[in-house]
Amino acid sequence: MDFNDTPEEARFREEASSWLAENAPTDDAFRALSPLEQAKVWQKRKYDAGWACIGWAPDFGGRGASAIEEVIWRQEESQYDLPANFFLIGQGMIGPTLMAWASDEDKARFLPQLASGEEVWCQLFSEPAGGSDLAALRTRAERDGDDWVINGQKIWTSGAHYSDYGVIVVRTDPTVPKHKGLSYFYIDMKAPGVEIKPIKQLTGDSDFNEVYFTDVRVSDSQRLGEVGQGWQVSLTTLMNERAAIGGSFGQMDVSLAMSVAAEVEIDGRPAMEDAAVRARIADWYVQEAGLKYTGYRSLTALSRGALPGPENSIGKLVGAPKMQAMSSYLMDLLGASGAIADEALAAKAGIIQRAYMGAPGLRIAGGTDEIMANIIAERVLGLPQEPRLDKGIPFNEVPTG
Amino acid sequence: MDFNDTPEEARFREEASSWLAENAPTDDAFRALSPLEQAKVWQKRKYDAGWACIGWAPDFGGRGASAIEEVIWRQEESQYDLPANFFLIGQGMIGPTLMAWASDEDKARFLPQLASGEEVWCQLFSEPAGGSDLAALRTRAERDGDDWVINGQKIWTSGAHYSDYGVIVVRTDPTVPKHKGLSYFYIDMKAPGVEIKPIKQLTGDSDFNEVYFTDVRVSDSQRLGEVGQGWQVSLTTLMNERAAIGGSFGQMDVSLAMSVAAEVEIDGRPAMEDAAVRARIADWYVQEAGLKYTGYRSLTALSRGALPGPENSIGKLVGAPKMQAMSSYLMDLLGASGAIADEALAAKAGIIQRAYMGAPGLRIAGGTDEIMANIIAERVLGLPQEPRLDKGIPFNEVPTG
Amino acid sequence: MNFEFSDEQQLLREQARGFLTEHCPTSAVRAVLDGDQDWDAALWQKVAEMGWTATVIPEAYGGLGLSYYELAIIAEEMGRSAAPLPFSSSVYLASEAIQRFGNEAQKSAWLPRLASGECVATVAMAERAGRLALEQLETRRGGSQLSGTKVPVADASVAEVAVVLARSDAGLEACLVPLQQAGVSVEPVLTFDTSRGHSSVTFDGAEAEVLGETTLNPEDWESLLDGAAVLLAWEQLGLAETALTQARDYALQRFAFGRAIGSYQAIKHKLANMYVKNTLARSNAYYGVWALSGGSDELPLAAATARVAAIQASTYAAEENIQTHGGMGFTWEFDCHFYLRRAKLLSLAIGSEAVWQDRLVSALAAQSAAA
Amino acid sequence: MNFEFSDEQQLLREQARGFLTEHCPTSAVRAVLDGDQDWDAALWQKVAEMGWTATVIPEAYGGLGLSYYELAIIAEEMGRSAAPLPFSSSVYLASEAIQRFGNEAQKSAWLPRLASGECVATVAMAERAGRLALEQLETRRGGSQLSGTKVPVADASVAEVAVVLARSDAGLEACLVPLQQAGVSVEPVLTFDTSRGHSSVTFDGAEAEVLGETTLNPEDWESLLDGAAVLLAWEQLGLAETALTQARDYALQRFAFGRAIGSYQAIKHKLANMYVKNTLARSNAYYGVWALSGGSDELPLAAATARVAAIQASTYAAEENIQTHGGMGFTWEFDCHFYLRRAKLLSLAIGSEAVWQDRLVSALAAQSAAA
Repeated sequence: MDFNDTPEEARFREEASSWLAENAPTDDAFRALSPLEQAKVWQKRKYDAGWACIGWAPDFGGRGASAIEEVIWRQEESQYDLPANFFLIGQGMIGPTLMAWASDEDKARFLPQLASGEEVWCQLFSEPAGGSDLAALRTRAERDGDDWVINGQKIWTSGAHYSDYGVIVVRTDPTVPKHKGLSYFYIDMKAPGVEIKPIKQLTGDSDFNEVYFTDVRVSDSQRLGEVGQGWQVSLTTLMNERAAIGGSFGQMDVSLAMSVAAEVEIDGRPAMEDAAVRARIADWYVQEAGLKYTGYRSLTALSRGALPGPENSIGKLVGAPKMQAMSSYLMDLLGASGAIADEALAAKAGIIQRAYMGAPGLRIAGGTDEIMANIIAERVLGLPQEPRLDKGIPFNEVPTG
Repeated sequence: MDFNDTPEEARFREEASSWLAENAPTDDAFRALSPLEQAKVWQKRKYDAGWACIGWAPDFGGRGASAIEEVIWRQEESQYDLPANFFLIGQGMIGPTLMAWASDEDKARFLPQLASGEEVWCQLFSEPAGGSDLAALRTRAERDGDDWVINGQKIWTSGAHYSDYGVIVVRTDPTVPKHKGLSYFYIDMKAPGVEIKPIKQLTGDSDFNEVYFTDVRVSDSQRLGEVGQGWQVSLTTLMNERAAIGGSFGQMDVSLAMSVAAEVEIDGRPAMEDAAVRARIADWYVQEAGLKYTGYRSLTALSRGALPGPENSIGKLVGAPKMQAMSSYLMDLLGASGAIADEALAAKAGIIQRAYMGAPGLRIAGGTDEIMANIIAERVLGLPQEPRLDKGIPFNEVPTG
Repeated sequence: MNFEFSDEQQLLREQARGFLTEHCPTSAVRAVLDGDQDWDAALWQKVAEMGWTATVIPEAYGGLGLSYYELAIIAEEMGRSAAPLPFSSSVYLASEAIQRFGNEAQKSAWLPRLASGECVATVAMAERAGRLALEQLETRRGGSQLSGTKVPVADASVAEVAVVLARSDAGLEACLVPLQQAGVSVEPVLTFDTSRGHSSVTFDGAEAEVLGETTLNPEDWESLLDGAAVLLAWEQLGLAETALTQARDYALQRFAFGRAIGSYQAIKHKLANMYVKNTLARSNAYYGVWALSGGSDELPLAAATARVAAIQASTYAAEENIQTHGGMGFTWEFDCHFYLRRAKLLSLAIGSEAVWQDRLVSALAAQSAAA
Repeated sequence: MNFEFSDEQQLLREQARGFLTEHCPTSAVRAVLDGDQDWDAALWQKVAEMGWTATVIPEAYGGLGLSYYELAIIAEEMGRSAAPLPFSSSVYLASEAIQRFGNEAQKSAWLPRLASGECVATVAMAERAGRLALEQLETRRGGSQLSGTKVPVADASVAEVAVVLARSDAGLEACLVPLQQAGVSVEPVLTFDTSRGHSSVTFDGAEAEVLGETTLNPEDWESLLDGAAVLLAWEQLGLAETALTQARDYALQRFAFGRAIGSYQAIKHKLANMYVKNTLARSNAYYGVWALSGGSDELPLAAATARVAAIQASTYAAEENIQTHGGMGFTWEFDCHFYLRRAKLLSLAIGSEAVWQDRLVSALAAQSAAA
């Protein structure tokens, strides 16, 4: 075992690092742009130099890089304070779907624009009544000549308001079993009848939207896959979700816990010396280090050409509850001050509280804790699925409460 | 709120306590008897004085006492170092079943003998392939004239080897759905073809038996309930299980934890001063006190004439995992010495280790943790059952793996 | 054995629940959480008219002279509705402090107005991050003047007077300080539960009088906190019960894969765990209020046990109620988050879980030693 | 990035697993657990012939001079089969102590015989209940004579020699004490895992020589324990993997209510939790053996992390494997209990969970301070 690059990896890292050193934006004019504009400028700069979507084929704007090269590129990029990435879902999840299912014409039309950041895409799958049961979606599309007419509502759509295009799964036949009556389209987010409303989360932020569809017309030529094949197409998108989302646990790590425990006192001694505090910190570190080294093992596998597997589900399953428990406990250590969200008064409390309020979302988004545990049990350990009461039953006859 | 008896309760307590003071056995001759003999002598003495099965009707040997009087009697009895009770299952579970389902003749024949301890009964329900799915039992009974012929195997039978009679549920029709093909009999445990083998548990003890049936003949007159009604009859027995079994967590309580923590040192200070140890003790105390006061609330309800409900399931669900966690942690506190089971060398370690090895059994016996949680969810909170794949299907067509 | 509330007390519970269902629906909580107000002043007025602020204040001072049993019942219902009121500050803490530590003049001056609800009071303890250390307080009294900063102080923005924990050359003192005076500045402080106001309160030579005109025995202050811990436990239990009810109702009504999510063991067992924790918390709260009512010397142990159990039950129920609701539970629009905020807020007040675990074990050791 | 065993090492794993599957089936464990023997002497002989006892002993002393990676692989397989052998005592602890602290004569005298397996050694540390406190040891050396009692000592009944932690007027020492001599009495001690023998060992003026003929720096002893912690972590991981495999196989094969119990979420999520804990333990064990192999100064942190993760994974897996099996899992006849006994036994050896949590945080603080 060693943590060094192979010679090829080292050469690639050097190339990436040199380019970034020369091209990463730092000037004030750039910083004055809006976050979205900054992201677009930076993405275009990368694209022009061949550093956008590097895993994609050159025809689509990439350079056919390997999985481990993508990791190295991300590692190097993360050394810089770069603009927020508005393209994760489009490039991470929708790009691969277009590659697998779109016509050659559409691929040539859309993929380079997606890679260059000139067009932003969003994903319209979830619905209010769906939740973990994604395929129970009810948004309808009805055929009308060469068009389809869409009515319904989607939810949890990130970036709907600044997206140019979206991919959507809709029900085109409610009389057949759930998974068989779906079709998949790409749509123009500026089309008439598309209405976007931000959702306010319990954190007070609005990272997601509801999107309402009222008689939205979409051409049959914008369909990906056959009519009724929408679920298979969505699986292509969803299989790439892990890569695109990943767990972000912000600054809620053991080093924050250590610094709080060093500053706060218990009975006149630093909390850091308290055995109960130490036991908690140790347990969190075991989880944090365990995830980090699990990542190293995955990278090693990637570097040897393996594909990432469902075992990566443990990152969020461990990390999100840990974030909740840790932020709760650190507030406890702060005592009454732990309630203060005012960063001027209690800088760390602000971070910790955002984490506590955000953690419930992380335990749900992209698959709840319970779904993640199911995935591990079924796909890694090979345990059987639960009996499915909705199997083989026409969608419009499935019990809905 | 007050913890005192009502005047009626106080009178009853006084009566019970006076009788016990005069009659509780203390002499050496008595102590020289075997445990079973001691139990039988004591039970007969109670019976003769009207203190056996006090909740039963006088016709059956009781005195028609109320539920709260039964509790008071148990409280008073527990003040004495009395023989182990070999009659719990017979008197607690089988007596009420006979009352509900047996012929008047059988009631008169068996109940007083059961109350007096002259005859001991055991219960033959569980089977190796059954587990939580009790009704999936496979022991067959086939009609032969006025008799039935039983073949099969039962398991987890307490006291089979010293019992005179047993109650047994068998499958009399495998071609109808699971619950509908069962019948319930009482049998003579000394009958030809009944073979009893003790089961060695992981603790090394043998508290249970396997009982094998080879062509055991039982008269149709020993049937309780109709042919095919065995499940309903068993429910009467099982409904009384909680009362008969109850959680016994031995000496594994917070006071033991306090005494270990007072004796063992961490970094030159008593472990009792260690914050991590204190947090554990506090949590266990919260559970222990919470169960105790939940018991007080149940007693109050009993005292007002209510029946005990499924909410009492929490005793074992909380107590058994606590016993496992506490014994594990106390061994940790003892360090390498925690492995010593030799009581001469480490008196408390012996107790703690028996608890750690016994706890897995408590988490399983009389309903696993998982079944207990189901009971609370379904019967207390009203959540729906899981879909049942075996519902309405002939027993011999239900998948068995 | 009678370990249950009396019929009259049960009637009070029904009445209180009915009243709050009508006058404190979740829309009322939401209005304060979303708005600029630090409380629901109109609701306070109604609550005072019900006599709830007067519950345990002696009749001689204009109160109802009822027992802590009645107050515990009201506390549970306050928690159930997550009422946006300074009830815990004014009733469990400040009124109790004045009643326990005040001299006759102070009690006569303040208790009748606290009983009637026309005056709201609070208690100011915390000065900095970490556990409250009575010997390290930096708020000082000299003569009739008090100086120092207390932060956060719950409900200070709506209170007329505060009981301020301070030190003088003589030792620890509880000072009575009217907040509308030149020497006091009350600045709002943002917390994660804006359905209750919090402030930073700075005293700069503020006029203050010492409760009882004497120093305070730290054990007496701890005993005040024991009482508050029991009442807060009842309030937290109310929150926990609402969270469990919401989760159960949602689990029955929400379907996934053709069946109610409440039929899945992951959800079933989560709700069973909530039920178990709530039951333990309730039974321990019973014992706590019994010990508080009778002035039992078991109060320190009973109070700490009730508080730890209530903290564990309420935070678990609040967190897992959101989890049961999935994405919808994470929206501002659903009410689930009210209970998360309030459960955590109350867990941080008067010392958090570890503080009370520690107190519990000390009380247990003392009780064992005495036995 | 290469955070994986080499192909040769993977081959060794396959070979070790095949060997133990053949020569250490569960019936072999059961034979020792049930019988009068304290080990499987024939298996030890075979293991020694495989060269496993020689793995990391230098070639100069008759060893194979391989790395800790190879030893970690063997350790995991030893755990997987719950082998009834004194491997951890003799290989991870005693051989290591002699190699690290012995002088040339001592190493030449003992290491070749330890490598060949003809000699079994153990380490004697504990004297009384509680954490090992090096400064409070009561076993004393004066001249060449050692006196005191060590209890429990794992594998002393089958060992020829022990490394005994003692004090003299000069300070802490590791003494080499042959056990078959007049001044030593080895009395059996019953533990809950009789598939390994434990003893109380009393030294009454026993002949002893000091390893390295000098006092021992406590940090060096801690470092020895760090190494043992990593290797024990691998062994515990093996136990945890067997427990998970057993539970999974049973959950697939056992039916209740017409379907495999592994289709119920209560069982699914329990097994998923086992998988998660095992995965964290494995990844931390990887880092531990990397740090041990390279002599990294991150070893104290890496070892503590590996140990805590392995304790948590192995006890959870062993406990919940029994729970998954239901009543059958609680019988002596099923093998589930082997892993419960061994997991807890190894968790108590060389300091239990809380000891290593504490060491972890100390190492983390030291590493942060140095960074």
